[in-house]
Amino acid sequence: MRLVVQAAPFDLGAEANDFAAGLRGAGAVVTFTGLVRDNGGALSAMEIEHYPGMTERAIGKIMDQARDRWALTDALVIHRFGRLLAREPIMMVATAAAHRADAFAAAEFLMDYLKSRAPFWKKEIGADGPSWVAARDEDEEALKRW
Amino acid sequence: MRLVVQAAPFDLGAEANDFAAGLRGAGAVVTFTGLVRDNGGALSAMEIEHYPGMTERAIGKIMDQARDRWALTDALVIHRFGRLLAREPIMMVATAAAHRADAFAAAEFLMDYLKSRAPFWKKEIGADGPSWVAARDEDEEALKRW
Amino acid sequence: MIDVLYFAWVRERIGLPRERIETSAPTVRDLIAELTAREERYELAFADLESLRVALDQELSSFDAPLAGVREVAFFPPMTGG
Amino acid sequence: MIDVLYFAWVRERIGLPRERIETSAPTVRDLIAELTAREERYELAFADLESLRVALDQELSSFDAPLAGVREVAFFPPMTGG
Repeated sequence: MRLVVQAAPFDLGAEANDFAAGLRGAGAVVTFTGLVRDNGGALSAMEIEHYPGMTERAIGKIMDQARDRWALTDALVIHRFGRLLAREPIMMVATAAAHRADAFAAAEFLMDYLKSRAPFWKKEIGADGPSWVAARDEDEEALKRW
Repeated sequence: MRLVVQAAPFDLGAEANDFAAGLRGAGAVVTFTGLVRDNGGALSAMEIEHYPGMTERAIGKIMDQARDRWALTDALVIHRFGRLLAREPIMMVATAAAHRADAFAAAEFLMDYLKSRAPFWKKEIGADGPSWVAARDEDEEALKRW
Repeated sequence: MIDVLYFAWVRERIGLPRERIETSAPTVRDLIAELTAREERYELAFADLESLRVALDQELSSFDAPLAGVREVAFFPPMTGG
Repeated sequence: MIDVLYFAWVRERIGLPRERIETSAPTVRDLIAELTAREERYELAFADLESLRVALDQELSSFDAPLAGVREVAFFPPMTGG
């Protein structure tokens, strides 16, 4: 299990290959990558603030829970902070398991918790100036299924 | 939308990057990769037989259904046939959408249908010789949720 | 004349991947009856229809489907892709 | 003395990311009352507790949690990671 919190961009393909290369006994690998949306060119950048220290604690705890609940071969979380440009990757989750059901469930679980329980705050910088992204009710709702 | 049925190995990372590079307006990318399991070295290879022609029709139809059901920015399916070595990728699905729920649901839908409705047959070549992989009841069961 | 294709262990039991068959069987089930009457290897391959699937012109179908107008029939075990 | 941290629009409204505060407030809610009594910018930041979250020593907590032994209090809006 590996957790990286960084300002620098990362390469989705290189990270996916690194993750897969280290696996033994896995039959299923799921990745999720979040990208800065370019709403028809309206959104030019994003700024992500985070709470250093708590970020690592919160995500580490979520990853431990995922490992306890599903038969995972491995898991990876990368999350960026700072200034991001449109279409850049914001974050990535990868999970590996013998069977696909475990890999999918763990990836969705990690995403649902990262959305609402990891201390990151997104500010969109669009044509109308900057604005903090509001938490969505459906993201809070999504936690209830676990 | 792109569908590739090939004997040659493919590079998960390169395919994931190619897929992500072509996207506009996507906030979420999900990939699933199936690997030949190395059960502690017991499984040395796999042979996959397929039904040329029907394979492309069946997968094309499944991809059309996914596009009708979810708001997808793009989708990709790569599936190999022929002889594969342990830990090599067997197949890959990638989906992109504005929001993660659509990308995850479409990827799981595509996987569930590929497992039981695309004309591929796997033969495991292990220490005890070759044997056809039996269809799993839970894979048939998984189709009922869609 | 109809093309009949076999895949996976069905192909292995029958011993060939495809053949052209002269038949006037009205349904898939009738075609299977004709084939199993021919030789033991067909009887062996078609012993348990529960564990078989059939495609007509590359579309999954049922054993009671009519063969009129069909050019290609394929028999195989449940798929195991993905 | 306790470290108080602010993030996102809470930080922007209060105008600083962190400060050390001398307080004997028994709970988070009491600390908020002390701060809002001080200056308008705190009143503005803490106007709607429904839209705020609090972490005590980097663990999500509740506004009624006791502050005894706590070294770090953080206030922020609902998280929007992922």
